[in-house]
Amino acid sequence: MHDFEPKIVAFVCTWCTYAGADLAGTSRMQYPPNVRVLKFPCTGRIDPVFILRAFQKGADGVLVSGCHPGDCHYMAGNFHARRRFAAFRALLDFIGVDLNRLQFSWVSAAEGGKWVEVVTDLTERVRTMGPMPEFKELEHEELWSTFAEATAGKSTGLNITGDRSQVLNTPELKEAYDSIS
Amino acid sequence: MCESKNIYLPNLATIETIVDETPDVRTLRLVFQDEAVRENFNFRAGQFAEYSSFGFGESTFCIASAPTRKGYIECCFRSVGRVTESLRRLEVGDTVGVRGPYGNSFPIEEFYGKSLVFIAGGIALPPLRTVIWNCLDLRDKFKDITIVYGARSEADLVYKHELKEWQERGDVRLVKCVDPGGAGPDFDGKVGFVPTVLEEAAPSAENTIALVCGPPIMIKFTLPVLERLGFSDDNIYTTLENRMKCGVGKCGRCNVGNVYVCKDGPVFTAREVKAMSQEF
Amino acid sequence: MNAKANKNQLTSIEPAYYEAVTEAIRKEAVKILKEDTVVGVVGYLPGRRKGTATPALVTSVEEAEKLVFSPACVNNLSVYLTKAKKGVLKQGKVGIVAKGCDMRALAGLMTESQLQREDLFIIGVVCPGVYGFGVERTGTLTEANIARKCRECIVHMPEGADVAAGTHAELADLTPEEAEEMARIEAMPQAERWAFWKEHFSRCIRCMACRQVCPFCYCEQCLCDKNRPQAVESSPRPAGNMAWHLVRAMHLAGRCGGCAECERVCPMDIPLNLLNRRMAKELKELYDYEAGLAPVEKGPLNQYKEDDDQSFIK
Amino acid sequence: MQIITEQNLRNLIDLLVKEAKLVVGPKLSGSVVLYEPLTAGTELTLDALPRRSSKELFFPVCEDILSYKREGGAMKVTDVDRSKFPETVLFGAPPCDAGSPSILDAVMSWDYKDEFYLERRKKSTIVGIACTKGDDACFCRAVGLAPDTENGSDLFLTPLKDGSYACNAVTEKGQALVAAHKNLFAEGAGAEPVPFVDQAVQKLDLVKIKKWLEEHFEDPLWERIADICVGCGACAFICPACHCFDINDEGSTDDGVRRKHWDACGFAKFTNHASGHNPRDVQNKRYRNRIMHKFKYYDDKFGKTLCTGCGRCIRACPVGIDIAEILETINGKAE
Repeated sequence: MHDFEPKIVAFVCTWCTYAGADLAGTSRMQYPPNVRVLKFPCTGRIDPVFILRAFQKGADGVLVSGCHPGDCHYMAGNFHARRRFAAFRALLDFIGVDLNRLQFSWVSAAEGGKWVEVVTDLTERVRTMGPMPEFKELEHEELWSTFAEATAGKSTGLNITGDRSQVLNTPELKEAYDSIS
Repeated sequence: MCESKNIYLPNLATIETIVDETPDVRTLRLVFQDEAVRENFNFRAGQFAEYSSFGFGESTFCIASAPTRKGYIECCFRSVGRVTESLRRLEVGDTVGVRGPYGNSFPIEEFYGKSLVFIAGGIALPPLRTVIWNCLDLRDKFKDITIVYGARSEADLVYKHELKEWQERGDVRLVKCVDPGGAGPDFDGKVGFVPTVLEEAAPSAENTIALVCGPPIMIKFTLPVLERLGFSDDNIYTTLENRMKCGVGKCGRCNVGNVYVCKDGPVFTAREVKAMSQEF
Repeated sequence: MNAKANKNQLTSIEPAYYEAVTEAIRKEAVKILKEDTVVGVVGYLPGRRKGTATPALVTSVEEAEKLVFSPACVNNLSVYLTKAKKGVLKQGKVGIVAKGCDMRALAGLMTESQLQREDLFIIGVVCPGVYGFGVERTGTLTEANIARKCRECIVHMPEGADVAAGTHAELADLTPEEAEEMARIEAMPQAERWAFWKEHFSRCIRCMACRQVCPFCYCEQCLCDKNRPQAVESSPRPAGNMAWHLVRAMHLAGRCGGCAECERVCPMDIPLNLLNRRMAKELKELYDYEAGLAPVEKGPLNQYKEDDDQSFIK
Repeated sequence: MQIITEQNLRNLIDLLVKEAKLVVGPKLSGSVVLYEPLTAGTELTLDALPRRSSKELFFPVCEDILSYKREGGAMKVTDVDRSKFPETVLFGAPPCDAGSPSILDAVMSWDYKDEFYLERRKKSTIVGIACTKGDDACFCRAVGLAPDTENGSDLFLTPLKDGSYACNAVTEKGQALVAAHKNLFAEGAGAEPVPFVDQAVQKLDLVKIKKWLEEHFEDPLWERIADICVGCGACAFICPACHCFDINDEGSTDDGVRRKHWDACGFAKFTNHASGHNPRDVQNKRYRNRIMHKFKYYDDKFGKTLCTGCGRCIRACPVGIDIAEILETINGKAE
């Protein structure tokens, strides 16, 4: 597990969290370099499909962060986002995704320290959880359809050269097989 | 490896030059990477190809260069969709895929000894430009050549440098025009819509073939004008553009009635077009 | 529960009930067409095959006299008001035959300003339930052939209709199969839940029937058809399938009225309504909101309270 | 007459699996029966028509047609190794499924050859079976097939009342299959065949229908029947004869695959041009194209009707559009 460096994607709002992360940087605070920050005008613009996409394309953890309630540059963007992500979490949970890989936070422009803390926590948590295989497997799924893969001549996991004693389980079959082999 | 030929496999080509025709129309000159393909790639004016931008998909355009100019092909496209936008992001030296040539072509040999009138609107000049250069390269085989070309505005005229060349050649009559309101102060062409300008230019229909390409609305108003000028439906050629994916008559997208544009077309005479189910 | 059971101890709904409803629908449809109250009525006509019905827009009294209602009338007709028959509303007021679950879709569409109440004449049907998929279509509705969604129906009475056809009738003691199935999935370990859905979604062929029959999927440009940038792969493979179904569930959260049309039309039998129900349940718990019970100003994800739960946010 | 017992039929499947052939047949998958690879004869399920047609054996729902990778500065495109496509035996296809490849061969080998389809076709043997089930959506008789049509099958089985099957090796491939496993087949008179079910739809005059279609490109019928169509692709995707597809790149600009996957003419964006112009801009035009393609265009081009009457689209249509009813209507109008 030592070799595993988790990939964390952070979707942040430009007004608070991005400024907070910037403050952490200019204050020379140290935090894990695993995080890739994507800047949005507001958490209200962050569509759940972005999170799906991040997981699909290889993220092991996703962070969504914006202004504290009441501080939104657009008045209510983060209030809407709060409801949307509450619902989205429920959906991911129902589908079978580990919610520990998804973190939401409010980090203001003044909270460089909190940014460091949130990122460090998530990175370390995901590091102990290991890589996230589920969505990546979907992308490269070879066995998604035994039919399509089998007709393409790819390995299917079908036991087509199975144990002879198991296949030849009836006397007629044994006889038939012996006659042709 | 299998011996059977994969009809969906493109040849690779390198972008040799890029020319911006208008703010959103671009010409790519492509040179095949494989020497054998480069030497053996032959096509006829009017045929099209499937150009791919890897990671984005394929798009269908005509081959806009003339078959008489060997060693390269050119495509010209307006950036409107996923593939064209990605093609636009490519730079000189980048690789694109080219499948083709597909479809039928203009029967140029049948035009020998006749006069030609080319009528094009906007981005529809490239499919005729291949024929124009083909004919200009064989200039002595044809009588009069007239080109009527119009676009929404001066900026939207494609192949500006070639228009100039045609204008300056003594053996071609170029009538260029822009829609009302589209002309700049120095514009030296006519102002008006293509059908109107065509009627004014009034090329003789005597022993003449008309080749028309443009948006459906232009075609709709141009055909009656040609009729008035005395062109018969058999002497009017056009090229249809439908959405295509495979280009080889399989995917079921481009059909107009029972006509597969990709196989039976894209070049049709006006008579053939009129006989089709009106669904394009 | 007890009070309900006492009131109605029916074990089957006989054809006579549906005939009575049919009569009432025809009478009303003929009346509003004759009086020119509406330009047409969206209802059901019998299909060629026994025990089937197809949606239809009838514009003449003659046709209106052929309208039917039976357990085969499974479609949620409100889809036609936003999509295929969109033009109809421009010509004037339209009559529509609506079951309780269809009423929820209509209310939702009114909430979203896709429809105006005054443009509609709603012939509500007091619906005891409709057929499930692949069942005996005998004309009589019983526990054996009722659709899964109807087992837990809370909207037998079409609230807010202009007229209601039928009198209260519902089957007694139906087991809530869908709720049980949902509880079973929720109780699974996380990895099993993932495997369950992965298996189901891997069968998806992306025919988009779930989207096309959904009254709420009325977007002119679906996110899933967009390719600049592409959010959901268009090929029917696991990655795109999973993304599509999650996007669909998310876009319907707080809007879906539970007509379960998506699940009914799925040619691959993917239990799509479970996703919708799970989202509905969450929004009920979090924000005490149930979609489509009445037209409201805003759905739960279009509004907020300052003190909404944020225990999951750091 | 060659007879094979039910047990020996299943044994034959076991043997073929053992021979490392890909054996495909109707199999219960979750709650639906689909054509899937069989690992044992016991998995063969013959009491229901599979939800999806067997066309996907030759024309999979989604397949890679090439892969590309940037190596150094150069783009490298790699073809799919079609020699790896396995030898395949399809079991339990009723005439409406077994008949579809012989229809599709025409378009797939017309001028340009789609080797993905043809290679699979070359390597497969179809064991068809006479249909004794059927329901009120079936209309194979209407389009010129019948529950006992052997055309399209390499080996054709007819269920007999004692549970065994009468076999007829229709083609050389079928004969080879029997010859290689002759111990499983017995010579004999056989019991009486299981009777076929009657169909609600009677034989239609396809020539007359085609003629009507030719003359009625514009007709109120299209609006009347097709306006309730909601524009999904269910009918096309489960159809044994529909073969429209889309081609898309998936992956990054440096590394990815190009895939061909099913598409449907009912989708609004199917023919949409990049310019926004759409030749089939409303649903009834798209539905008209579906009917025209099946009963006119395909016949014009290839001399065949693009429909086997399996009835899947009738069963699956979300809004109950009944193609058999439409054909009967046209048949009636075309007097």
